[in-house]
This record gives sequence, C-alpha cells and structure tokens, in this order.
Amino acid sequence: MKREKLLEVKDLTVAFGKRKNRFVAVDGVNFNIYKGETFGLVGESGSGKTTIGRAIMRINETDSGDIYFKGQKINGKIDKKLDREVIKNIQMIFQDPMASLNERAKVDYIVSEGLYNTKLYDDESDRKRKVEKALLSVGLLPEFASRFPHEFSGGQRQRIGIARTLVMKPELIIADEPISALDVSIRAQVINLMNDLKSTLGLTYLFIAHDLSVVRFISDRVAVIHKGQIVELAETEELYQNAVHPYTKGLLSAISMPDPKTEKNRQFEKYDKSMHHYEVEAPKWMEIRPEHWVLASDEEFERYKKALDGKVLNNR
Amino acid sequence: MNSDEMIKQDEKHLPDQIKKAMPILTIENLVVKFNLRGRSLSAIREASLSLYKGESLAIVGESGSGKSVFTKSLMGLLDANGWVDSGTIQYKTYDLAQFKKEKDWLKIRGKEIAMVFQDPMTSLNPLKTIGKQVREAVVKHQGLKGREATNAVYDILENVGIDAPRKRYNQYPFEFSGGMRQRVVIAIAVACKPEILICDEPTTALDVTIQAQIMELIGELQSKYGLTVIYITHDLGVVAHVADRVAVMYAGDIVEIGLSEEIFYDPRHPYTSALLASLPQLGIKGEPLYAIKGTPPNLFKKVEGDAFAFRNEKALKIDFVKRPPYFKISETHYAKTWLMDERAPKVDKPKIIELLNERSAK
Amino acid sequence: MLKYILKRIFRSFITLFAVTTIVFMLMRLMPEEGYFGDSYDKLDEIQREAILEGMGLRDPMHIQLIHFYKGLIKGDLGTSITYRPKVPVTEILAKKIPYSLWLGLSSILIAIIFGLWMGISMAQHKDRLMDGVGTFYIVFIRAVPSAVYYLFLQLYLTSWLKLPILFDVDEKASFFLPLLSMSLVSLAGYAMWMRRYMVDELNKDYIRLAKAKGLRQKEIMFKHVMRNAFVPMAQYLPTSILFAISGSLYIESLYSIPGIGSLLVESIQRQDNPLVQALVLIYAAISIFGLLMGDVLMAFFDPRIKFETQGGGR
Amino acid sequence: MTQRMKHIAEDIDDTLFTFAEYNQSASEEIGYSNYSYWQSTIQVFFKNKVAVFLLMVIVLLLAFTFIQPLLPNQKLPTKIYNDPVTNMQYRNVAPNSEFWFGTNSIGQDLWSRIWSGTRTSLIIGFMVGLFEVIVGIVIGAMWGYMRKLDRVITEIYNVWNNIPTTIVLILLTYIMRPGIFTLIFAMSITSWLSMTLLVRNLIVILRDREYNLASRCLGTPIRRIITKNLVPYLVSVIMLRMALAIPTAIGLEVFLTYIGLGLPVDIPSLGNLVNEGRLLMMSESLRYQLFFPAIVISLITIAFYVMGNAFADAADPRNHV
Repeated sequence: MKREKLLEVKDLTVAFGKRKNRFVAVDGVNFNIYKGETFGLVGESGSGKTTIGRAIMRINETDSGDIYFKGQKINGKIDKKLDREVIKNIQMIFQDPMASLNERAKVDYIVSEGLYNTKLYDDESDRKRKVEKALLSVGLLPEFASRFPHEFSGGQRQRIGIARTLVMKPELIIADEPISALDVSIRAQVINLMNDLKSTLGLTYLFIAHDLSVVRFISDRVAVIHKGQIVELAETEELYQNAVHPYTKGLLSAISMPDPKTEKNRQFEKYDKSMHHYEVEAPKWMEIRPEHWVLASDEEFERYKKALDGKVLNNR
Repeated sequence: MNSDEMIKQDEKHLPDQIKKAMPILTIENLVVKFNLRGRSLSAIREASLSLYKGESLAIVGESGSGKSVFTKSLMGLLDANGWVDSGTIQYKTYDLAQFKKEKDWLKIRGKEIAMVFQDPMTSLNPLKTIGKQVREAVVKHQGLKGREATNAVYDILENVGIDAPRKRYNQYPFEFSGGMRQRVVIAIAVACKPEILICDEPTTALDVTIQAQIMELIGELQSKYGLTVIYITHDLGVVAHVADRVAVMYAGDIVEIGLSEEIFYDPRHPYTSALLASLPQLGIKGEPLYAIKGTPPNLFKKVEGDAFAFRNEKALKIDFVKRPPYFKISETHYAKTWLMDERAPKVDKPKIIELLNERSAK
Repeated sequence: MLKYILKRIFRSFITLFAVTTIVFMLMRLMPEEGYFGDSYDKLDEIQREAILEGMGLRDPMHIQLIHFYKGLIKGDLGTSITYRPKVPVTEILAKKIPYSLWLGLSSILIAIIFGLWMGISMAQHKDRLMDGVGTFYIVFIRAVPSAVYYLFLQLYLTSWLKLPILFDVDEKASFFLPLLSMSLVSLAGYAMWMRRYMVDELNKDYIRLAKAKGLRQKEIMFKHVMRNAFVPMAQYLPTSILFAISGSLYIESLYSIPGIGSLLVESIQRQDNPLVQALVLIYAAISIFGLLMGDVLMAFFDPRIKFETQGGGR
Repeated sequence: MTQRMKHIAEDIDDTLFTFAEYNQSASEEIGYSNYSYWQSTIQVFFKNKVAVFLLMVIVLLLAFTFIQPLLPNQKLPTKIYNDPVTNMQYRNVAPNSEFWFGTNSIGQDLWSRIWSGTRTSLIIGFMVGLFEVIVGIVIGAMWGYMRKLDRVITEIYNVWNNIPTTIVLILLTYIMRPGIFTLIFAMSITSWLSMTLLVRNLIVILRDREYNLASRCLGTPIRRIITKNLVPYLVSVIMLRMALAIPTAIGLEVFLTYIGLGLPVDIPSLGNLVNEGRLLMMSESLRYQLFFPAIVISLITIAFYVMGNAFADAADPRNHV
C-alpha cells in the first residue's frame, strides 16, 4: 500500500557559529518519515541527532537543504498560518523529566499550555475536560492536575510531558531520548505507552536515542548517524542483521546483551574513520537493497554488495 | 538465626573458583540513615554481603535502591547528613562501621579501597594538569618522589590506554574527551595500589562504543593488579559482561545474590525476574514489553515486609506483613522472597525469562 | 594570551572614551550660576553671558567636545575656575594625587592580605567560632553605613590611642587612622567573597575524588580549593577598587587629607567643571584599569581562558 | 538447620501464603515525596533563629515607625519647643522624662525626629528597591532572553559600569537640587544596573532549560514565557534585593548629607540627624545626639541585611536538606 510521506528531509545542513569557529552539526542529511511509523534515529552524543529534531521543530535555524511536512516547506522563513500549523501538528517529548517541566506551574497549566497558545478550546470547562482526557490517556489520575511537578516521580513526570503534546492532537511527535533518563523498570511503561498511543491515535514518531536495543524494539525503520552524517538507513531487522557500514557494525557489536554466556566472549569491533578514502572519492547516498541505504564510495559500495548477497532476513 | 550466619555456615560448599579466595570484606546487617527535612530515613536496611579476593561483584539497582550509599559508606564518603547507624564492615583488622575521624579513614582511603565515579566531566579538578592529579596519588601511596614519581605516572597513563603520556601529562581536563577523562580517573584509582576498586556507574555517562572500551580496560587492570572490583550499575547488559557475581539491591536491601549465570538464567526474586523481563533487548517486536507497575519507592516510606510487594502483582499477603529472610537456592545463590518458602504457591516466571533460559541451555 | 589582553586593552580605551564623553555632557547640565561663585549677584546678565561665552560654554556641544579632546591629548586639562582660579588643573592634581595613591594602594594591599587570610580560615573552620566571629564582623561592616562607623572609629581611636584627629603630612602617627578605616572596610569584602568561593568549591565533585584518593582535608583545602577559588576572586578586584574610590572620598574629607578624593567633593560643591572633569576622568581610568586587571588575573589563573582566543565573557 | 525447622519456629500461619490483590494507586503512591519548594524555604528560614529574631525586630520597627505619630503625647519632629517658664528654646537637653531622646541644638525633639527620619529613609529605600526590581526584571529579562538584544545592552552595561556610581550620584543630586525625589531618582539610576545584571545572568541560565524549550515548541509568546516560566524563579532574588536596598539607601543618604548634598535640613532624615550629631560629637555631653541615630541606623541596616541574606540562603534548593 502506498505510504503517505509525512516528513521529507532533503540535504539538510545545520551549522553553528561563524567563519573561524564554524561547527557543522548536521551535514547533508536525507530521510523520509511515513505516516504511522516509528522512525529511529540512533547515534552517539555529538552526532547531531538532537540538532535534526530541533531543526524540524524550527528551534534551530537550518543552513541549507529543505524540510517538507505534508509537502509544504517548513524550514527557513514561513508565513504565520503555516507556523501555527507546524506548532499544532509537530510536537516534542524531551529527555530529562526533571528539567522539561516548569516547577513553578501546576500540571493543569503545563498540560494545557498549548491550548492557551492555539485557542483550541471553547471555554474553561472544555479546556478542563481536554486536560483530564490527556492525563487519563497517559495513565495518570485527573486529580493530579492541581499538583506541582516536584510531587511526581521521574516516570510520572515523563507521562505529563507526553500528555502536554497529546492535548494538541499532533500528527508527528519528535521524541528526543524520551527514556534514557528514566529508571529501567519505568522505561518499559513509557515505551508501551508510546506504542499504545501510536496505534490508538495514529501518531508518527521520530524516535531519537543512543540506546540501540531500545531503538530496535520500538522502531519500524532506523537511521544511524555519525558526526552529522547518516551513514546507513534501513528497515530495523535488515539493519540489525545485515549492516554493511563499518560504523554501524561497530555500534552493533558494542551492544551488551543481558546474557552472561554470549556476553563473556563477545568481540567488540572498533570503528576506525581512516579506513575510508573519502579524500579520493566523496561518498554518495546509495540504495544497496530496496529501502536499505548506505553512505559509501563506489568502490566500498561494490564491496558491501558482495558481502550482502549471501545474507537473508530471519525474523527473530 | 539471621541471614549472614546462614551464608557463613554454608561457605564450605562454594564452587572452587570462589572457594580459593578468602572474603576480604564482610558486611553484616549494615544500616545507614539520613536525616532529610527533619525526618530520619534509612537508606540501607540491614544489608549483608561478603566480598571475595579477586572477584568482580556487580551491584545492580535503580535510583533510590541505595547502591551508591552502600559503597560510599565503605569509604566514609557519606554526605554530611548521613551516618552508619549499626552493623559491621569487617575489612582486614578494621571495622569500618566504627570509623569516625578522618585519621581512621585515611588508613584505607586510596591505599586499601579506591573509587571511580560516574561523571568524568566533573570528577577531575578543571584547573590542575592531568599529570599532577595522578601524581598526587602516586606520591601519597607509592611513596615515590621527583623523577621516579613522574615516570610512574607515565607508566600508569600508558596502562590505562592514554597515548603520548609525556605530552598529556601537562594538559588540562578540558582538553580531554569524556572517555579519556574516565581513563585518567581510573589511572588515579589504580595509582593508589588499592586492594578493592569500587566503580560507581563508571560507564553510564559514556557512549556505548567508549563504554565497551572502559569495561575492557577495567577487566585488564583487574587481572594485571589483582584487584577485587565492585561494579555499581543499573545496566544489566554491562553486568552480564563484567560480573562473576551479582547482588540485586532494592529499597536499601540486597534482595538476591548469586553467580551471574544463576541470576540471569534462574532469577528467583520477583523483582529480579521482572527487571530482566522488562529489558527491550529481550522484548518481542509488536508485543508490549513486560512492565513493572508503579514507581521505585522513595526513602520517605517506612518499609513493612518486602519492599517490592506494592509493585508485585503476584505478591503474597505475608509480603506486606513480614520481611522475608534469605532462602538458599544453591551454595552461592540466595534470595529474600517468601516465594521460596515451600508453603508458597508456585509462580511461573515471565515468558521471556523461560526463553532466555532455553537459549542458555543450548 | 597576549592577543586576548590586547583585545581587552583596546576595548577599555573605547569604554574610557565613552565614559568621559558622557560625564562631559552630564557636566554641561550643571546650573550655571555655580560658575560665578559668590560674585554671581555682582555681575549683570550681559557680563555673565560674556564670561560664559569666554569659557566656550555657549558653543554647540560637539565643538566643546573636540576642544576638550584636543586639549586632553596635549595634556592640557584646562584651568580651574572657582577652586583656584586660572591655575592649570594638572598642576593642582600633581600635588594631590600622591596622597590618594598612597591611601588607596596601601589600603587595598592590606585588605587583600588580611582579607584573603580571614576568608580562608573562615572557610577552613566553617561553622565554628572563627567563622562566626568573622561573619559578625563582615555583616556589621557591610550592613551599617560606613559613614556611621567611620565617625566612631575617629572618635574613639583618637582618644584611646592618643592619635591626632586630623591628617598631618609630617606627623607619621596621623597616617595610621585613615589607613586603618579604609582597610577595615575593603578587608570585609575580600574575606566574604573568598569564603563564599571556597565553600562553593568544596561542594564540587572533584573534591570527592580528592578525598577518595586519600588526601587529608588540609591538603585538599590548600592544593585544590584555595587555588581554584582565586579565579572568581580575580573578578572581585575591580569591584574592590571601585569600593575604595568611594571610601576615599569620605575618609579624605573626614580626616582632611589633601588627596583628590576630598578635592572632588569640594570641586563639585564649588562647581569647578574642568577640575571635576579631570577627576572623573582619573577615577574612570582607574576603574577601567581595575576591570582589565581583573580579566588579566583571571586568564592567568584559569587555563581555559587562555585557549579561548576570542576573548573573555565580559 | 533445614527449611522445615526454621518456619515452624517462626509460627507463621499458612493462610498468609495466598495472593494479595494488586492495588494500582498504592504502587504509584510510594513514589510520592511531599517536598514543596516554598514549604521547605520557610522551614529552613525558621530554623535560623537569628534571622527569625531580626525579622520580628523589623516587623516591630516598621509597625512602630508608622504608628508612632498616632501614639499619645508625641511631639512634632519639626516644631521647636520652648521652656514655658523662660520662653527659651530647649537647646541640647539631655534625654529626660519629657524628651526621651533629648533635644537638638535648636530645641527640636530628637525622639520624634528620629522616627520621622526613619520613615523618610525607609520610604526612600523601599522606592529605590521597587524601582530596581521593576526595571531589573523588565530590562534584565529582555536582555537575558533575547539574543540579539544581548550584544547591545552588554556594551551599554560595560560603559555604564565603569562610571564610578558615587560620582554620578553626586553629580545628579547636585544638578537636580536636593530633595526626596532627587535622592530616589539618583539612587535608582545608579543602582538599577547591578539588579538588571543579576536578573540577566539568572535568565541566561534558565533560558536554555528544557522546560522553556518546550514552551517555545508549544508556541507560547515571549510575554507569557517571562511571566509564567521565568519570573517565579526570580522571587528569592527580588526579595533579597528589596531587603538590601534599604540599608544601601540609608548608607548613601548619610554619605550624601555629609558632603552637603543630602536632604534639606527641614526634612528630618537619618542622614541629617547623624550629620548634626557628628558636628557636636567632640563634646562628651552632647554625644547622645550621635548615639541615638547611629544605634537606630545600625539596628535597621543589620536587621534587613541579615534577614535578606538568610532568606536568600533558605530559598536555595541546595539547602533544603
């Protein structure tokens, strides 16, 4: 079935600072996100994954390249109406539950802050009802609305952060490392909640994280980003089992599984940037298999292709 | 008969790998208390543990479980409002639980027990060169001076995998990456020539590729210097990689302890198996993950019976009334849960644990 | 490092220029009758107008400015009008500056030595007697207006220690009291900030590692905490200089020390514009120099700044 | 000791070994810690006995200062009293039953002059503090929050900060003819800057916190971000500045009076009183005219200073231990 393209990112570049100390955080990135899928973006700290999320949210200005949301260009200068549209339809969940809620405001204001901005409610009682509905949909009790954030645990605060986005009825949610600051036992709760919301409300996620095992569980497609460039992108199991790019393989070998027998003798592949000779031939963004893209020079591309021929996909 | 007698009494059946080693540290019924906003709370509730020479023990627990407080009490680094209330910490001829004055603690800090902290960004003095900060430990504990001390620092920096130690000696922390700084912190700890090395979440603040390197480094140093390592973490993947034995902590008490194979393949305490089952690595796509309900308890609640009872769907009535003692499962495997009592109904573990079990049997 | 300092010096000059211009214009707002002192009512309207014309006060502002700066470069700061008519300003100042310089510098020096020592010992014996006594002293000095306790210092110390009331250049004993008053105030500032910065450092994570390394509390205090507390302390130096300037105005007139402090008070009362202009220029230069010194010291103590070539965070 | 012997000895009845039903909200409740910011601030503040005592002193002082004129048989601060018998002015009368604090050199009652002087000084201090806070928040918030504005105002700050404030104060009071309004205006002009910088530095730290980012993503206008997200965090700083404004204002007023630029003599103020006391301080018998104003000034300034700092410490979350 023809998937509807919700978000399209073309040769996106984001840089900070000027002239001498100019730092390119995102360097020519391409990917699409289809409606109803969870798109995983995984990379180490400083790889530019958060910058991409913030560029889509229009928090960071973009240097070059385009971001299309439902066919309309939303980066750079846009008119007021479209800006309103973007604010309503694209929302963000933040990493640290302790820092992403205003400690001096009640949960009632925090959750309905978006409503106040976009006037998406008829009257006070309608707003109250919307807040309660949002709290219930994330598994919190309506009477929590009159409490302050510091009265809640990490997991509960993260659910308030999610309720805050749901009240706007968005289509795309950018989740910037939503669970890495949570306790292990709480992570599963939030992951399940996000999956339930996706199926019941038809949401689409851009799931940004550095924890590969979480990304594998939750994402439909995954992109691996290194130093501002996406090096590989594929359907989740295809990437985890048939990774071709050395950086992706290095990352995958570093995942530690909670299984002492396999863990004790696991070999860890160290990625060495100098193995590429990109000064000779610049890398291109090429499709090595249907829906499986990789950043490689022609010579490398052939080598990866040969390595891939024998592999077939086994569904774990 | 309280729990530790049970452990001591059965020591003769320990598997050979542990039997050769003697316990160099024995903690019995340790209670650590804090006063917070006018009330005194117990962060550690009668936890007991024996540490054997040369082994690598992992302490697993979430925030509020008290795992950091537990190890800080071994070095007298408790915050100002915390104190060791009762219990004993037997290390060689000392009882660390009785240590009060700085003079006592200086007998073991560094020389006997050294520590590596979580956040490399803030553990080093930003205004002092790397070389000087390592040298302080070398001069203090290896009694070297001048040229000798400097060379010793070069060697240690090399041992922890820092390139061009001569150049790096005069550089400052802000010129190092997170991974390199953690190597310096480890160099400082090893330079103290300790018996026991406590690593308080040493890899949590690092990226996964650097994490693997640091874990490997600690393993090498352990065998090279004959260290006994206590590894504190909440990441069960890291535990599987580094630990010989695992102690699971919850709300200030060690609820289960055993060899890592026993804990991972045959978890007995409901919290341990729930923790394993909720890991995304073991999750089956499309199906919801096994999630533990509720939130980890904070210290304000006075705990009656088994602290995990509130969050355990299959809790027994007794769990809310009486605190479970240690039940012996094997020579090295103990768990504090009434489920082990033969009067308790049989409870099957989450499906995912069975899966993990079969895969390991192959 | 050098590039950083040169850049800072250049910015200081720009600031000095801006400050002088602003004060110059501010002076022009002074009520004009002050220019004539007591001879105001003797002259009639036209004569007064002629005198003001002569002084160039009727020219448009920018002309006056250019005239002023031309003179400044040649070192001619104009002549005093009412304080000592027709005497070039530079001559008046030459005699007075040494006194203020002596009082200012020596009091800051004493304040730094004793202030830092007091701050360090207060941080070391935190929440014990020494800390309590020190805190009481600091609170008293910083809360109660200096204009009040200077009086009591002058009143009682002269009688107890049999010291002369007023300053007399050839009587050495009369130097002691003004110097003591000045140092007592700036000393409290240094002690307070040193204690506060050391206590801040004590709460930092690297102290925990130093303790775990087996260092004694004394070693940690001197090798790590004190050394690092100097970085923010360097920033307090300019503030303490500003503090000393305002202090000197009061003490110099209280003990009638013929320094530029008392001169400024008098020249303002006498509305002697060129004299006030020159004095403000000196004081502004001192405070800008103080800020520059603060930055240089901080760069010296904190290696991180040396590597940020595009200048400090001023 | 085998399993069997152990549990018999502990006489637990077997029925306890059945499942208890699971209670969802109880499992949520255990994570609940009743920490509240303002409650802890007040708790920590009231633990500091000295500060509490001084707070009481201030409250009593303020109340007394403003109700003093309404009390029975109080004298007028500016009226010159004559001895009904000799019709001579009660000059320099030492404190006695009629003139509790004695009289000054022209026969005015020192007791009522001190309290009316305190009123003037408190009003000046309060107005300066208020001005400082209002300007500090408005300009400080904009300076801290909007990056483009930051460059411009930082330059202005650098220039303004280098003019020694004392000189500006002297110039202004001189130009504008001494009076209460002049004093308030001059002191405000020279003191708003440090408060504004304080607010700006705080806002710069808060600006990039995630909760402000979240508000921006929700499209909250800057106006509401400042009032709802930023200002509530500034309350403790504002309280501290207001408390310190009063001792600073009194100190400046005394200094200005000394160099002849203070309030005109007919308006009783603590500065005038200290000045009058200073002129007579050499003669032992008249020293009371210096002591009483000095003591009242010290009491007020120390009380406000200590109480202000104690409140700032109490408001620092790090101390909520």
